[in-house]
Amino acid sequence: MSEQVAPAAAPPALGPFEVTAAVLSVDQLVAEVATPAAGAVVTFAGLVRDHHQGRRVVALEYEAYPELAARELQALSAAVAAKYALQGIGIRHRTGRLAIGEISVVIAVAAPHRAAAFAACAEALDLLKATVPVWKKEWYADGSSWLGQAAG
Amino acid sequence: MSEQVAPAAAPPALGPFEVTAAVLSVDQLVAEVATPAAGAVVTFAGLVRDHHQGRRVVALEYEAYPELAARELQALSAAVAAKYALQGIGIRHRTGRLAIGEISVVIAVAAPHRAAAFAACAEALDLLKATVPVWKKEWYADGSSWLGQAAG
Amino acid sequence: MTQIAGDSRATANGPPLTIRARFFALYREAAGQDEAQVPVPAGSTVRELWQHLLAAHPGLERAGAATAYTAYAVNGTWAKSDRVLQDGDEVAFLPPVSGG
Amino acid sequence: MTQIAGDSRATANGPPLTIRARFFALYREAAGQDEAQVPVPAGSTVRELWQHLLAAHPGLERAGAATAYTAYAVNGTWAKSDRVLQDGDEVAFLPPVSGG
Repeated sequence: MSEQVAPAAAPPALGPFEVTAAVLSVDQLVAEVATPAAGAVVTFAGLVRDHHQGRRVVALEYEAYPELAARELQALSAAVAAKYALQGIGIRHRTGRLAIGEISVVIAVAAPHRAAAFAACAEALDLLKATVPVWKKEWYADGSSWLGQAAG
Repeated sequence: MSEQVAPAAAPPALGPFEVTAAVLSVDQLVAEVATPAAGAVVTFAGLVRDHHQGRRVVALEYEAYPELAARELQALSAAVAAKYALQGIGIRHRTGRLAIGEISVVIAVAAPHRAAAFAACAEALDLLKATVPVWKKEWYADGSSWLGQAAG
Repeated sequence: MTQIAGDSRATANGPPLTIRARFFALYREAAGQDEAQVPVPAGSTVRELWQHLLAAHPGLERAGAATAYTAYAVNGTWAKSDRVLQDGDEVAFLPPVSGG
Repeated sequence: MTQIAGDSRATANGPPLTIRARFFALYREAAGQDEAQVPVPAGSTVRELWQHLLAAHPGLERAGAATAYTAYAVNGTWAKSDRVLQDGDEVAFLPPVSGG
């Protein structure tokens, strides 16, 4: 007889949650959130685009309140992990000046099955954009602008 | 005045679509599908799980009909790219014997915005599982079994 | 690749054809080989070739009977079971897929 | 870090407090500094400190007026504007976030 194993019921592995000036790797985060019981890892990578609202962008600059940002990433991830019964979730957000095509943020979500992994990753990203104290400045050929500050 | 740019309307970059015995890298595929206009890349990585339907799995073996598999990956990706106005999509599927935790398949989808990227990646995965000629054999401590063959 | 005993009767349709049959995964193991050169009567369909192979290989018949369906490809493209074969065709027999 | 001219009047509530104010992104550039030590009267709230800083820094007032809202954190945790400050508190002023 083969060995019978119970469905995985371990608490989710939370983390890493980091704000960092280092170049981001999707593979690294996938490896960090994966567990032997995980069958699906969905990731989101935000890339620096060369345009925004019709204007050409030459670089992006990200600034964070690092202590609070890491805590917020942890809090939103714990909520998402509980809602979707995840096996792992990790998020890294880059800071500093980034060139076109560089990765600004990576979210990786591990789950036994794919539907939960997709839904959880999308929800974590929505929460990140709404709540985590990180700011983006667009650099143009002739100036720059912080985003998120428009009144009303 | 800053330079005004029109919204990206280039046809999607299709590919790579490969069936390979080589170890898969998410970062590599992200870089291959990204374009300067892409703001979001969603990926799916399938991992070898240590259990299935209550039985402990020690390894997975994948076999493909490589010529037809690559063509099917291309066809389903072209359909998904058109439906979601993607900027890029690529898929690699591994073959051979894989250990627990190894990546069996990677799908990467690039889009201007995140909602399309998530939906397209999930749909590409569903199509892959339904149509692409790849087969999975589970290895247990005491035997093995091809999946997908159960009658009605 | 081995020669499989085929149905080599000449028919009114012309001389027998030689088909390259390919087996994958479960069917490969059941057939004990990944491909075979099979002579079939001119005018044969994919379905007739498959029935012939099942009759010739009890292991393949057991495996085929245990699957929900078998899909076919001729020369690397999906084909229906009523596809009429041409000499030199490559016909692949595909158990239900399970990639991902 | 520089000293910002504060409201150092002693009040019935006790001696003035020294608060570490931190500015980020748009506010950091508008204030011309990323943090400042600010003396405030005992019993002051986060909102009163922010109003004081806006009045003291026209650039910050322009930036603050241009935002949809300002969020506050005290000692690294989100705080409401009516939070009463303690001596030595670190108060961060956060423009609308735009990460991702």
